Amino acid sequence: MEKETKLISVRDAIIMAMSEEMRRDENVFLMGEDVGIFGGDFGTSVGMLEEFGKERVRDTPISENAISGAAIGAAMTGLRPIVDVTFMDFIVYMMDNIVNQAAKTRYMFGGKGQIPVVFRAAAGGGVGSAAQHSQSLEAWFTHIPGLKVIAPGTPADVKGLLKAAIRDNNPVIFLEYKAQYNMKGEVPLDPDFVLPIGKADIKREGKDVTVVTYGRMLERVMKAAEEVHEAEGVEVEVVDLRTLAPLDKDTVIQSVKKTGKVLLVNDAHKTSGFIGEVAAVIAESEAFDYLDGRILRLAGEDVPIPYNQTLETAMIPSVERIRKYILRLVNNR
Amino acid sequence: MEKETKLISVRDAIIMAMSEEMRRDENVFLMGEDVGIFGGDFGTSVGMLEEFGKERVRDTPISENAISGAAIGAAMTGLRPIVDVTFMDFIVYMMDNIVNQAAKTRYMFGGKGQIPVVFRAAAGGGVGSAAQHSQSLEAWFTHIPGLKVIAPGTPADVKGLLKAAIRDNNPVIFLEYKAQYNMKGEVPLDPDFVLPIGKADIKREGKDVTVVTYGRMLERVMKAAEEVHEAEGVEVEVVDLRTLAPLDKDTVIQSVKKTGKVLLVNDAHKTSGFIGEVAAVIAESEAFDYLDGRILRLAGEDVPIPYNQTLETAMIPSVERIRKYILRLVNNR
Amino acid sequence: MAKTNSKKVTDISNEKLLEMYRAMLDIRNFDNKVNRLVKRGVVPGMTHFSIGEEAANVGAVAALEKGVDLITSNHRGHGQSIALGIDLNEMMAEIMGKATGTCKGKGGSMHIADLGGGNLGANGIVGGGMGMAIGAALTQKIKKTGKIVVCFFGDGAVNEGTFHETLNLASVWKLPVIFYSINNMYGISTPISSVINIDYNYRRAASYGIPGHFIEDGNDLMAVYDKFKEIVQYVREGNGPVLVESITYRYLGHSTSDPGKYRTKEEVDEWKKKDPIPRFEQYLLDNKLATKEEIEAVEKASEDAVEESVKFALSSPEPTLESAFEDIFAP
Amino acid sequence: MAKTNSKKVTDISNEKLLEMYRAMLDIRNFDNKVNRLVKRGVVPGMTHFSIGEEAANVGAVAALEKGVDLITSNHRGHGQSIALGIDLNEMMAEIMGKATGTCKGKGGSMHIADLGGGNLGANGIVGGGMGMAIGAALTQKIKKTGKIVVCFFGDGAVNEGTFHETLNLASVWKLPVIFYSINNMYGISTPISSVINIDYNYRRAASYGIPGHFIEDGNDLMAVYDKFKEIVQYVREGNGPVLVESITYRYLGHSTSDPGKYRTKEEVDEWKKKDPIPRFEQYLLDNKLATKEEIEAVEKASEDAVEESVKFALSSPEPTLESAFEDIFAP
Ligand SMILES: Cc1ncc(C[n+]2csc(CCOP(=O)(O)OP(=O)(O)O)c2C)c(N)n1
Ligand SMILES: Cc1ncc(C[n+]2csc(CCOP(=O)(O)OP(=O)(O)O)c2C)c(N)n1
Ligand SMILES: [Mg+2]
Ligand SMILES: [Mg+2]
Repeated sequence: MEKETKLISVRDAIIMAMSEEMRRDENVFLMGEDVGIFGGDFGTSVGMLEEFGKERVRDTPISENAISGAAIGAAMTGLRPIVDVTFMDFIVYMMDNIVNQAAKTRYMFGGKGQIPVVFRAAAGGGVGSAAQHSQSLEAWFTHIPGLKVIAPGTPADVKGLLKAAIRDNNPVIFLEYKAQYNMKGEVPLDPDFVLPIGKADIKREGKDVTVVTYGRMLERVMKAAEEVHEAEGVEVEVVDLRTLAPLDKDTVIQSVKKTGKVLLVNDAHKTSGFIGEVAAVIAESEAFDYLDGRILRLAGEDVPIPYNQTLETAMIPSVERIRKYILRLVNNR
Repeated sequence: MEKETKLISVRDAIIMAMSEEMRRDENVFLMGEDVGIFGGDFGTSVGMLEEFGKERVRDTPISENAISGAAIGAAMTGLRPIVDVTFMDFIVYMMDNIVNQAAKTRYMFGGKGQIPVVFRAAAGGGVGSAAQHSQSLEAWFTHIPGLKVIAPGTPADVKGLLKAAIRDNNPVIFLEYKAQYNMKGEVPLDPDFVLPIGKADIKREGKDVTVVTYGRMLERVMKAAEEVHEAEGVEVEVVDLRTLAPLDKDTVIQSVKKTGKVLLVNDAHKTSGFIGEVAAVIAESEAFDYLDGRILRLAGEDVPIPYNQTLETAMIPSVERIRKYILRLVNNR
Repeated sequence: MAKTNSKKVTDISNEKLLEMYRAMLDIRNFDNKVNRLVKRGVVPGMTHFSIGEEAANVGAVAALEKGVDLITSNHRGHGQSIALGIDLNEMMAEIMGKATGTCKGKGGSMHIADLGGGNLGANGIVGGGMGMAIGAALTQKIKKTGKIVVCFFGDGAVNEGTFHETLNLASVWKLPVIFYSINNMYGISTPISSVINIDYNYRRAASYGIPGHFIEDGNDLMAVYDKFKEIVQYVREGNGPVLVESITYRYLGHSTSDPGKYRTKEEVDEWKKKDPIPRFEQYLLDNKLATKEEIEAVEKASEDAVEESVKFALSSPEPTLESAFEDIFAP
Repeated sequence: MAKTNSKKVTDISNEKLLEMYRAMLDIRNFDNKVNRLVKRGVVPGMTHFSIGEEAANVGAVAALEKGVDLITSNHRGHGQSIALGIDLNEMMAEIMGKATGTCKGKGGSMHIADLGGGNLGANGIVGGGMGMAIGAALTQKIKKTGKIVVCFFGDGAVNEGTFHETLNLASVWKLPVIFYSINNMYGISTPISSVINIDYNYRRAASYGIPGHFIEDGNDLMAVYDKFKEIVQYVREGNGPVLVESITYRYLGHSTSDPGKYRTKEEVDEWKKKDPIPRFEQYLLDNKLATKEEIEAVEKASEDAVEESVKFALSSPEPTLESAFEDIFAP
């Protein structure tokens, strides 16, 4: 087993994960709009057409319904498709197939059949493309039994969890973040580096306050945690959920029991965003009795993402605001 | 102004509300699959074709995308469509039009245009039709800025809020409950009986514990509240949200401050259901400091709705379980 | 009988003809029985019957290789399931929501599936099976199994966007799939003629550069079978998808509660004269393909099998509460 | 120039011809300017240019009653917006995200709208404007306004389910709407020929029982205009919807970052020979419909207007933070 790592981008971690799995299992293939010669809307399949050919790196018409349906049918009958949804906003056209078909079929059939399919969706804003190209819609899918939802925040987690998603025998919604495809990190080269779905990761240990986050916001939370540590010696425990469904409640609850203070951060709209669910889980759990202050949420504003980049930036939690919220909790204000 | 009321069903309240508004404003019309001679999948337009003719009670092909799109385009240009979605589960095919178009257009256009359209969707189970015909998907829509979401629980509220929805200049998702079309109640006959959107209603005052609910669960919560009162003298305050977006946070918070104990009930799946948002709102508000116990949630189970009616029934909060949860809170267990 | 069947088909054994007759009877008897059980309150929920549409279903399925080829089905899926040879006991138990049912009582009438038998499942969403069908066909093509897929749907489904997208993708990828629209003239209360602006939907095949076939008399079992034989061969040879449409009629309401105001009694009666079952019986007799005795034996066997299924279902246990929490995820 | 324009049109004043020329120039100059601003980092986000497609846009819009008829547009909407006579200053300001922009800086290039001018808006979702278009047409029909709607979309959009559903519904309801597909041969990197299995999409009109029209040379302004004149009249007379397709080409990449590996330089160069702008200039001169001086004056005016728009936009204020929280709901 290789122990080596390499400093690569999220984009390259995605390509690496898919390519390794496609080498390992001939049933795995990639499909979506412009995944072939174009290399994917976000460059997440550059070079793959050349290695795997057009049968396994399948360009499609602009037909999100047929794409998702075909993926599900292929998965039901023995293949393991990965769908490049590109912008998560376009997943609206796949909702029947994902929600009414993929998520429920095995259950409705009394446990027969399985649907190993991954929908890779580029979430969030940060690229100046306004309200129809900037959404993080993960909460929708966490509401539907039968789906797994993954939202990693580092290149290594992206690799390990995308591989896990591909190997999983169930439909998985896998969030990527447009703004973070170029983010770099050390990534294990081991082709069997697979992370467990459903396990949160404590990205930083601390005793003063817990910050629970996932996906795009992890980077900012880590930065804010560092800053408050340097500036005021505050020790933040950062719980990176990584998987939203199934949710690793235990890790969240244990951390909150330890620190007694909790801030929840996501980039999606605040109202009915996934951190609201996390707040509810904490508030109904034994961790409630350890709480030494309100459960704070810091999330994307409840407005469609505006085009103007200054406004757009202001709609999403910044390092500075995360820091302020942490300090507010710590100082019990 | 008529002060009279009449004992009618939810179904008739819907027909009354739509008919009154169509008489009042020639721009209002109803469209959807089988709304005409069939009178709607749930009989919610029986008799309307006869009164208003087929131009204003418009049968459509089975084309949910075109139906929703046409409604939005009509609304943008001066008409006021009501769409009968029938089973809420089919709204999956309308997601682009509702989420990416209707909700965002005015904002993206810098405040120009308006989209007065109502999507009436029959939510929930209770009719033995299994996983693809039993969903309550309101949480999805509360997550999207630009949409209003209404879920009344009595025939009078159905009338008053449906009329408000039709008169509102924004896209509204209006939940009805398959299992409750026959539920009866006194309904004001006044054609100007319109209830405010965004205002919760305290359906029962009490000092011991707050139960927050909406829609289908209101009936059961009221029953449970009565039972615990009769049996143990517990005084439950029942907050009926009625409107989910915009949420009347004040009423919820004031009630929780008063009682210090809160149970949240909805029929939708528990994880990422709307009561999770309500829990989060309470936990981050000043009401937190008044809480004398965990914020309890009682919701639909996180499983696709099974066909077998005994199992189906067990997946949704019953009067008995609501009662147990109330007592658990009151007795601080 | 207004009409008898078109012609004698030669490539088919008398045994198989009787099997096809039996399949039609099973559908008819099974659905009549379920309808009575619904009226007695034994069967809950929504059920859509295939009565009247037996030939349109059986003729198509009989042209497939049973247990090899695949189908996807829709809300009105009893006909296809039975034609494909599902265990009637399990199916009846499913419709009664029993633990012994095809889906352990979790799916019901709209979700009958028989993965082993090649039935990828009925579907509660109009058009919901189309994506699955092309995906299943993609697997067959990639894995070169030689199997084909038949996607069953109604006339009402042809105006869903998924119809367009899946036919196009299947055509572009040249997938081995037959899109089969059973046109019973109505989608719930809506006449197909009021929701398309052409005479028949099979013509839309042209939009996708694929053949469109029309079976004018979908109550003529042999006509359906013949046409399907030809189409199945075409598709199995790797020529890509085909769209087929057959005309038939449902004798009962759309679902269990349907006052039927949208059509006249005369219209229904007219169609009853074209009932596929007595017509096929006549055909068998006229062409001396079966004896009266053989036919009566089959009729009896079918009735018995349906009675038996009811007994099985009624005596089967209810699913346990715990079972509701199982089977969501595959291991 | 490889080709000149087809023929002299008679029903059109010299003044209007120059206006059409001006509209094409405005599109070209505006988009070239935006492209430079993108490269300099002044304009953020995704922008899709109409360069090369000026005739396909201007010819269609010129056949409408300006300020009366309506359009819906798509992500590549600059051409339609400008052809319809949007205020260039406000549009440029919008693309720079300024408070003075068409949408107060909240929409950007993909959401330019001009409700007063009849433009119901560009759209970031492929096919996203089709539903709106038929709904807008429904209003015109119900209110008997005599107005018609043109729904603009690309070749790639024709495989979205919404294409099928909206064309069908428009046909069944006989709505006054023109579905107009500007076929620039690619959807991002995907050649249309690889994602449909027929030669041209306009033939799909037959599926909906409506006329399909083909404009083989969409870079021939007069050909586009003529065909549209005829279609507009047909639709305005209440005959129901029409599907039109014109062939053209985009000279730049799909969006701002596109290495263009999917097509050859030769192909692009070949198309540049068919550039609609010099061809129309030549046509004006050849037919003595405008003088060299008039043409030069128009060219100068267009350049000035675009320069002016940049000045306006650059000197315009950024939107306030509070404004981000406004305009979500109508009162
Ligand atoms: C997406 C969706 N829309 C609407 C329905 C409600 N519905 C169930 S069956 C049906 C009619 C279908 O007609 P057709 O396809 O002709 O099949 P038939 O019932 O006539 O066999 C409708 C509208 C549904 N199940 N799914
Ligand atoms: C529903 C949806 N799917 C995919 C995209 C991404 N996308 C944007 S433009 C485009 C290509 C559109 O091609 P075409 O319709 O031919 O227009 P063109 O760009 O060539 O003018 C795609 C796939 C989108 N915006 N919306
Ligand atoms: Mg039908
Ligand atoms: Mg194109």
